[in-house]
Amino acid sequence: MIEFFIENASSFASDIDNLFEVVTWIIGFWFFVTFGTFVYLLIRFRRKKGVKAQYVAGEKHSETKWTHYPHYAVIAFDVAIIALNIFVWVDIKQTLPPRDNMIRVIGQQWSWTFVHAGPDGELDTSDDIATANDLHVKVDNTYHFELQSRDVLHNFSVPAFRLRQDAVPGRTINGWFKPTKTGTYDLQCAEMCGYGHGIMGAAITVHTEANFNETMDQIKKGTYESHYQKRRGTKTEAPSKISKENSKSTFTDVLASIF
Amino acid sequence: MSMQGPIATHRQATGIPTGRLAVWWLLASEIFIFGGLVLCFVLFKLNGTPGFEDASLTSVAAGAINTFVLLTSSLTVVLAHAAIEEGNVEKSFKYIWYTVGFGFVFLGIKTYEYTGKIIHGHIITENLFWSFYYTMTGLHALHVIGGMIIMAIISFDIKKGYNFQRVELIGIYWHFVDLVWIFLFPLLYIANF
Amino acid sequence: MSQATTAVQKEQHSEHHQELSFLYKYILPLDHKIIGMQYIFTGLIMAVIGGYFAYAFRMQLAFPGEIVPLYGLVGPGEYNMLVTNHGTIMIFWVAMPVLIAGFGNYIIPLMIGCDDMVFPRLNRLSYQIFLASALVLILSFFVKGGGFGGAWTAYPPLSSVAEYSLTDWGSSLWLLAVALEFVSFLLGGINFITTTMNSRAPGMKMMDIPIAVWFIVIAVILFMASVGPLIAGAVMLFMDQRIGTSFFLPSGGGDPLLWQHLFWFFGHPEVYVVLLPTMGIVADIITVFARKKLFGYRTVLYTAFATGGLSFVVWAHHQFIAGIDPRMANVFVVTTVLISIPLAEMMFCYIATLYGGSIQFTTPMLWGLGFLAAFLIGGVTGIYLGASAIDVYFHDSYFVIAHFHYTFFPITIIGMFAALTYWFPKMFGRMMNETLGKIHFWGTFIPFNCLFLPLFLLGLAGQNRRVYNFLNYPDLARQELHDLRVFATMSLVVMLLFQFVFIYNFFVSMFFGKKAPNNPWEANSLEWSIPSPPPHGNFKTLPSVYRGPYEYSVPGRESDYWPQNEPPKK
Amino acid sequence: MSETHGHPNYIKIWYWLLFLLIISTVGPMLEIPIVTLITAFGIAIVKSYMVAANFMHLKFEKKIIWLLLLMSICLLGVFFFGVGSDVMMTEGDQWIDCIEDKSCVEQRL
Repeated sequence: MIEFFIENASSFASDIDNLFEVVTWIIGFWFFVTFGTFVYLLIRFRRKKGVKAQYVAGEKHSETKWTHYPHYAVIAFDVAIIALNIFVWVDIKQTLPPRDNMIRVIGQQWSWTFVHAGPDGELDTSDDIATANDLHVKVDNTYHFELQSRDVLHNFSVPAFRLRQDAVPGRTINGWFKPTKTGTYDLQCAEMCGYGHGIMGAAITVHTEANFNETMDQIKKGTYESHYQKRRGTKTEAPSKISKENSKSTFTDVLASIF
Repeated sequence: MSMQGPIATHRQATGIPTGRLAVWWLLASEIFIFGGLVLCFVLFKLNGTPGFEDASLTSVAAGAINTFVLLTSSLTVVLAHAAIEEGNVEKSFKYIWYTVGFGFVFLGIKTYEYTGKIIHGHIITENLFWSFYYTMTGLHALHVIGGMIIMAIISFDIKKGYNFQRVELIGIYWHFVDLVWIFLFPLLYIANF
Repeated sequence: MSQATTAVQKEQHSEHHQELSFLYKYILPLDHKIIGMQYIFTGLIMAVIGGYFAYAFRMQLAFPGEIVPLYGLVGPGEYNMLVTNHGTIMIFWVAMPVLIAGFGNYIIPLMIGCDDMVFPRLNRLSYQIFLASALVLILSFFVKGGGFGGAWTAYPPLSSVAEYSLTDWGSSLWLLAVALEFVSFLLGGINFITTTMNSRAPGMKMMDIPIAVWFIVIAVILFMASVGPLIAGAVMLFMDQRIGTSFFLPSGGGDPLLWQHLFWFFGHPEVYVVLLPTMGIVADIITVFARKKLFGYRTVLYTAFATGGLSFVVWAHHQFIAGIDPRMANVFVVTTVLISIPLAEMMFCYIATLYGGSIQFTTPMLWGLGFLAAFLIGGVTGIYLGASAIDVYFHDSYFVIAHFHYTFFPITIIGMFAALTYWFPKMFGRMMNETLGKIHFWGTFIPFNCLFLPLFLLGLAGQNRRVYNFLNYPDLARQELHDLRVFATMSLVVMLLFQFVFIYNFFVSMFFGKKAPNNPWEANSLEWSIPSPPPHGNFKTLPSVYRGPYEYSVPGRESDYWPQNEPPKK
Repeated sequence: MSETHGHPNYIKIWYWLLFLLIISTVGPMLEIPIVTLITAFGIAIVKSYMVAANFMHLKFEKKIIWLLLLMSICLLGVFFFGVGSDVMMTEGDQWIDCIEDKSCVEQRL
């Protein structure tokens, strides 16, 4: 159901989508049963001349069964939802599958820095490549990320991957994802981080193997044209460049710097 | 202000006088406030946050004397309550003022301690331990001051012959302030491992 | 209590109500009814401010970068300020004062049959502190740097360091206002609990108390038990802001996540704190207008206890992806989904109450039924967010916004209108206009659905909260999504315009409406047995109670209601 | 309450409290952590019970007050363990189950 609105471009996206669908069927059923009963009762028992209301205390078993039996069914469905949910959760957040590559994601007010591990797949070596607001990954590779923050809370959120994780200053948080479709997707900050929170975006580009190497070479040579900028159809200064000094400028100034 | 109050105040469906019931509820909410603060302290301490070894720098003697002072003031306030139950206003008045006096002694020792610490450079921003030290003892001292003011007002009220039940209420509150100190003492002064 | 002190009390106790001057009657009242109305009117004024803020930022989302009529340009910082304070105002300065403090003050003494709150002066003091807190909050919008913009959850380090939030005094005043408001409700809450525990009319047993009173008291107890750690946290955060300690700063050894725990340990019970009063008020309304006894009084009550208890162990579902241990999430998924069990039972009982009734669709009844219908949607969509795996996608998205507006809007706004229209005859002694009331209901209820249903879809499309211009994000700038935003904003504007119908109806009816009889709805509870509006001191002779509050349509009786204070025939 | 009982001997309770205070001050001088723990916090609990029961007359109070206070303490316990299980981990090692891949363990160092 979510695919209708946004692509699912990572390995666990369809798990979440399927879980969403199952839960939708369950609660949709309950919603329509309850709501239908509600509307039916309203119409059936509207005030009519000469018809007196019944006296039902709802304390006897013959009466309470009407609320208790649906209630037991609700419990059964609840258990089902909990069980399914825990399966998916353990898969995507609690376990780290073997990795193919590493990245480090650093949030700060109000831009993202991405450190690509380079060919050796290890961070903090000489072949690391750092970019601002542009993340490049290879399709069908499992990535582990280290999430850090320099100042306040941020949130590394890629809707197309169904991925979301807070970055907490003072903690390094590990997680993983595995892109399955090539293309360029939005990457947002999803935790209130101050003045520029609304424009703390970046682009994540999923490349094929050949394409990826070519882009990395371009970045090293300095001839790379930012996907983030291209995607916005502009080559002006990135919005994340708004510094704290001029942040009190007027709204039009900010707009001008964005567009 | 008139002293009549609504009829509602004088009903006792639970069998507990309204004032006392309200004080217990007040104390229950105070337990959460102090409890929250103390638990945060304990969490940081158990976590081995740097700076918490500074607990050895606090003066156990000053803390112990302060505990003694508060325990004794608890005794005097309960004696004030016992006196008012017997209808002995003069004696009750005297004991209430003993309690206020002990409050002053407590605050005096506290001030002495604060001064010493600040002179040695242990200000509130030095590290988390001192932040907690000043926050917790400061909040406690505010409660002490508040209790002393209320006690002074009540002492003159009972002299004029009304609101006798309030001696018990302020007593319960004062014991609670004492209880908080009983827990702050080992946390901030003794447990320095 | 000793004999001596009891004797003194007895002597002091004599009743004579002299005429009071305007100052003491309306500005510094001791009468619980006037204090209740002070809360309600302050809350309504704050609701206007909150609604105005909502209008300003919704317009910015629909027409980004354009001048908002009646407001001006909404920049990023200002947008943050607007959403933050919209949330804060609507929860702390509208939902709580109107539903708990306002109606709690007004109806508790009337419904339990006594002449006032047990501590009238404490009551007045708590209103004054509340008023001060509202003024401090309003002041915070105008200080240098503007109002606080770090979201109503105020996560540090953003809220604790001025260099990060850029609103130095804005954040401090905001925090001060919230803390004052907590203190006000703690004092008021003690008053409510003590009144209900101690001052019930003779003969009123625990199971004869109207559900509305029960639920307000349970809500107050929940509030009292949850807010303590947050007050401690607020003190710590204030020290971080103003003195420079580092309780929540990692650089000084503190932990930003600690605040989230302190906040949500309060924040989740808070949801039930505002839910329960409305639930109770709606229980009273639907029984009156369906002429039915409440289905399973005890069941409803026990489910409320269960909900309240469970609400203390679910808080971390707001933090599934906040960097907490993922194994911890599993525990909180279980407790979170379990909380749907008592709430579902409560909902079933309410719906079962309608069975066999004689339902009259008056304005208060429409609001009550509207609450049930809308809250049903809010309730079931909560299951998605309680399930941690789905929450990975939906956390902080518009799906969350739509979900909690489907709970908070029915609770706060619909519940408020239900209560206002129901007790209006009692409060002002006049009837409201039914036709205008129904126009207002449909004019609010339909746009409300048109406003928040699209937000579910936007959430599915991955739109995150608190972003002031979605056109910055190519995935979200698609035309069909933007059309949804415009549609939602237009619905909001329509809804706000229909509120003028209410304002007109409210004030015109207050002065020129039809005179209300003592008991216009033919209801059972004690407040309807006295003149409208009730005089100072409420009851001429304090009533005794002989039966529960929901004895409607009792077989063998001529009239279909049976007031609680009517003595049984010998 | 005083209708049904005489009040406890306050002076005697006070002597007991002072005695306990001396123990809790002397205890840590042995410098054995476990003894310090017991004399400091164990005795704090005993002392607070004595003050609450005797001075605050909790002994003679209705059950509902006990329930109220117990509820507060239980909820604080819930709070402590809920928060503790998370806040205790500041090293960023929230991702425990690393399958075969030891590098994520190393990074924690």
